[in-house]
Amino acid sequence: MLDLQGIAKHFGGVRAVDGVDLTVKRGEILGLIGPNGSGKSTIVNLVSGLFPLTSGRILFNGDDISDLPSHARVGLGIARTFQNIRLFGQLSVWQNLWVAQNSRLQRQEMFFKRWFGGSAGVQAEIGRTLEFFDLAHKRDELAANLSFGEQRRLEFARAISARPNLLLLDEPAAGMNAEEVDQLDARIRKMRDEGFTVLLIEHHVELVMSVADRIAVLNFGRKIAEGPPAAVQDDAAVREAYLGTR
Amino acid sequence: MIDFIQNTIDGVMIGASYGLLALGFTVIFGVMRRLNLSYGPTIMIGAYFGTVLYLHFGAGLLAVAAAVVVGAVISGIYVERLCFAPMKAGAGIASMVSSFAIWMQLEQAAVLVLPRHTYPFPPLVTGPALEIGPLLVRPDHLIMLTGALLLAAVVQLALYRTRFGLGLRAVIANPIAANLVGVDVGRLVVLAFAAASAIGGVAGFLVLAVDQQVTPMFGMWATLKGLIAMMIGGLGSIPGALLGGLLLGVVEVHSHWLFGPQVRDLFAYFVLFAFLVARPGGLLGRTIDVELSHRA
Amino acid sequence: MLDVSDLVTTYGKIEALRGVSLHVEGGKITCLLGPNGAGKTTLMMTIAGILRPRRGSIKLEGTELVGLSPAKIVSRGVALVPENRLVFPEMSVRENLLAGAYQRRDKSGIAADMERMYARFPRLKERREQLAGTLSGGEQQMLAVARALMSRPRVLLMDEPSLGLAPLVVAEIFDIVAALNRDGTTILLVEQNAHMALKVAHQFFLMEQGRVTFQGTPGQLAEDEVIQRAYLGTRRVAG
Amino acid sequence: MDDYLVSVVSNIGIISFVALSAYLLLLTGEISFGQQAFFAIGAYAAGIATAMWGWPLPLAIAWGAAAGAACAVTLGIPTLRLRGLQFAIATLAFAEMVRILFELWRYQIDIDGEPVGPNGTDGFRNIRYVFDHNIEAFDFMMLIYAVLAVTLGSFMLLERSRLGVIFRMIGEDATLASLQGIAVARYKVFAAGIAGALAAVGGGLYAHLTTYVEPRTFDVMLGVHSLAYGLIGGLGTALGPLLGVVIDVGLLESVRLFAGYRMIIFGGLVALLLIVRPRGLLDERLVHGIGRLFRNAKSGTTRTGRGPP
Repeated sequence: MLDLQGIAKHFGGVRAVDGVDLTVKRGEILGLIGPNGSGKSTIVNLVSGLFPLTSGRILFNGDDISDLPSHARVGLGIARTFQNIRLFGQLSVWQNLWVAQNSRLQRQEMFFKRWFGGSAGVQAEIGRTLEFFDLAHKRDELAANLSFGEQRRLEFARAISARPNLLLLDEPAAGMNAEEVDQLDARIRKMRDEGFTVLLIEHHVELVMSVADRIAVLNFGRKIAEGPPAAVQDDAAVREAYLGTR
Repeated sequence: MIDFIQNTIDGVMIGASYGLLALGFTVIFGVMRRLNLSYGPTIMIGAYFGTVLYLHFGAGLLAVAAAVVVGAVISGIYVERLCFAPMKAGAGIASMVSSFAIWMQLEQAAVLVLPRHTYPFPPLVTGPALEIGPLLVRPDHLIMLTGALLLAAVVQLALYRTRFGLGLRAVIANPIAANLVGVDVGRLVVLAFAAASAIGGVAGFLVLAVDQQVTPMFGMWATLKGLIAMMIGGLGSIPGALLGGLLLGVVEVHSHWLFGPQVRDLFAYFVLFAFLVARPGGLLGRTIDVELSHRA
Repeated sequence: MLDVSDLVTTYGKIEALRGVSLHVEGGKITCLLGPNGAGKTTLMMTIAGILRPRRGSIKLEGTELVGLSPAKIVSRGVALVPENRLVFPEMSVRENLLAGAYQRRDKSGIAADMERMYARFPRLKERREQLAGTLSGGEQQMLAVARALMSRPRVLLMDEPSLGLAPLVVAEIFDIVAALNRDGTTILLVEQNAHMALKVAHQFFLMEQGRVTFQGTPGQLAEDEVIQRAYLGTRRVAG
Repeated sequence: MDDYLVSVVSNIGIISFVALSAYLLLLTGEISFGQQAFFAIGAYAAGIATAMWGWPLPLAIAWGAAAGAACAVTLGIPTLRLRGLQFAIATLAFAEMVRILFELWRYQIDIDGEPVGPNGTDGFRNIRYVFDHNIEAFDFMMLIYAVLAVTLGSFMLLERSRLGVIFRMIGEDATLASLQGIAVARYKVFAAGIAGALAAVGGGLYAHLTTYVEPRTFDVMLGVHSLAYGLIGGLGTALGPLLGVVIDVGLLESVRLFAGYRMIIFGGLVALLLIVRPRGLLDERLVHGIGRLFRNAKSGTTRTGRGPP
């Protein structure tokens, strides 16, 4: 589904991502791990179109999307969350989801429904998403007023609302306590069951090991290992990456 | 040809005063990354300090100059304390609007003190223009140009040769890193404001002593000219501020000579607009992110 | 030397430190390991006074640092080499060092320390008039360390000095860390490069989700065990 | 109502259009110092239409609005990619250019032996539509407020609509908005166009209220004031800028006690207000809180979560 072909991103002299090939298959959860500064978040930013590539190509369902603006990539079904939560704080929970929820259902809506409140179908879908993320009771609250855990869930919910073909999760567990991580774990599993494709960047290794089908490991902007969780966990190069050089 | 040279010379002279105004703007802007609209009006308040001394107490030229600078510094610090210091990160637009409100306040305060529309301001020098071959140079213009160059040199030296300047540049580069090396950022910002107002005070004094009259409208004039010169020259660049001022002056004098006063202003704004669209960083500056957006 | 007790710091809505206590012994290298988001940088920024803790105390030889401005903390003798170095890019190497001595007024002492820095970091001497922004990553890291040393700190805090540096340069940085310590500087070091860190450290702490989860000396746990705990997870997956 | 009151109230109504125009751009995160230019364009265009071409007033106002929108879109395309301060100063430069061009512009025709039309710095006199049609000052005031009511109503609808949500998203975080699939640039130009039309409607009404316009009325002061109104009154609702205008023009103008000190008091109050409420009196939180009170009162305590908020 997503094919990264030799992508690179240099900031001045810094090679944040330095020629990475990576494939995310339909329906799988691919974990992306690596030490701090190894280029994981940069990859998410490249795929979602926040930065232009220095070199390489990004294929999505076979089409080259390297030069598409970010809003057009969303239209193709690529949604993401952020390492540092980014919400529209001055808008309500409901409004945060409503505009994100721009997919099939809304394109079929009549003008008035589309611009004013959405049809019953859209309403129901937002309601279900809110239920799934345990936010239904906060529907009319301003996003800025939510607790940290609720904000993380809302961000997740917003990404889901776009009904994405590919979901990019950038450290969704950052700042969560053990209980919240367990809930997150359950949600990600459930989403796989519903057929979502996920690229998961996470430092919380227990979470990645537990939910990912495959794991790719980055170090210094390059891919140093790829494979099933257990293999990666025992991979000498991976241990070396975390250990650092002798 | 002679006219062209003469106009260019006059433009440089007038541009020097714009450059001076832009210099003070640049210092505030560099440190705060926020726009102080009442920069001009604080200078105008300084000018009124000086005018009151001149009219009611017969103060001499130097005393008036000192009063203008002191008055500008006092009102500058007032603006910093009221409009900038209490504003949280992300409230840049509130600071800007607040500085506009204080502008209105300062203008009315000036009118309360001296209610007529214009008052005389003591002349810098009296005497005929110097003749250099076929060209004429007004002596007060010459003083203004010298003053501008001197002051720019002083600012540049202060920034690059003193402890204060070192701290200021550290704050401009990165406030957190400045904090980490032991710079008291809050105190330095007030000092920078005071210094910028002092520069503005000198600029204001020179301009008014050449014009020999003062009005409450001087505040708006100074804010606009300083702002335009700063934007043309480039945000955050000292030489840029001066250069922007000179360019603005030359454009104005030439277009005035060719087409009259209204078209002069039209040209000045057109140059500004063209620069912003084609080269947003100005002559020497870079595109700097300005904290004006109102993200919560 | 430096005593942190029950420190709680919140970052907006995130509780980044949830009651951190640790003790940094004078003359030693103390190392802080843990995954991203564990709160290591927050701890460093709180000690340096950039962030204000909700509660808890930070004592330098018995004197409370909480509530002091960052400038005051520097003059008390705590200097931080921040994550990503944060050198002043538009200033020369020499000016960066001068800025490091901002709190000091003894001109001759500053000049002498500059020479000492140049002696310790010959490459900085070569580039003394070059703008800091044009230096390589490793050189910038050296500059950041030297800049912090210019304030004559009693405790040097270093936040991920190896971040983004090539292996050879990392080794060089750690040689410097060890050398500084031999000269008597107390160091609190945050690191991802566990191997290097454990080689130089006298004691280490593991942090996870805003708490200290382990403390000990490098010999106490096998390296592999440290990595397992800190980064790869204790829960082994089947297969 | 006496004549003075009618004129103050009419003025409040007209200034509100420019304030709303600046507010709309503020919503999308743009600071404009130049909305007075579209006010001027609307005033001249509508004035020319009635006084020189003999058009009926409603058509003239609409034509002015169209001219304002067209100019605003034309300005928006090159400038909206600029950031914060650069955009603000570019709009200021544009507005001053427009003002000076009106100072230079002469276009007069002979009507009943008298020259009528824009006449440079002397302005454009004898826009006599209101006299010629025997419209009372009070009735014209009512007309202004009728148009304003429609505008406000549209704003209320906008705030509840997807478009309003998109505008606020762009204003809060344009990058994040683009990651919701929003074509940010297009919406910004669209907002600039509506804002231009709004200011121009105000200008058209203004020209017919005062019967003459002078270019110097449309200077920077008007632009900065219009911007300030939104921030004083609050960015949470379209009533915010209106409140700002009422406080400034209405309250302080009419309380004679402040004569001579008006700006000293007003300026100080605004500065203090912005320290406490950097997003104005009626900011988003307050508006949201009030809205919730109403909703709770309407539907009781157990909400089931149907319908838009």
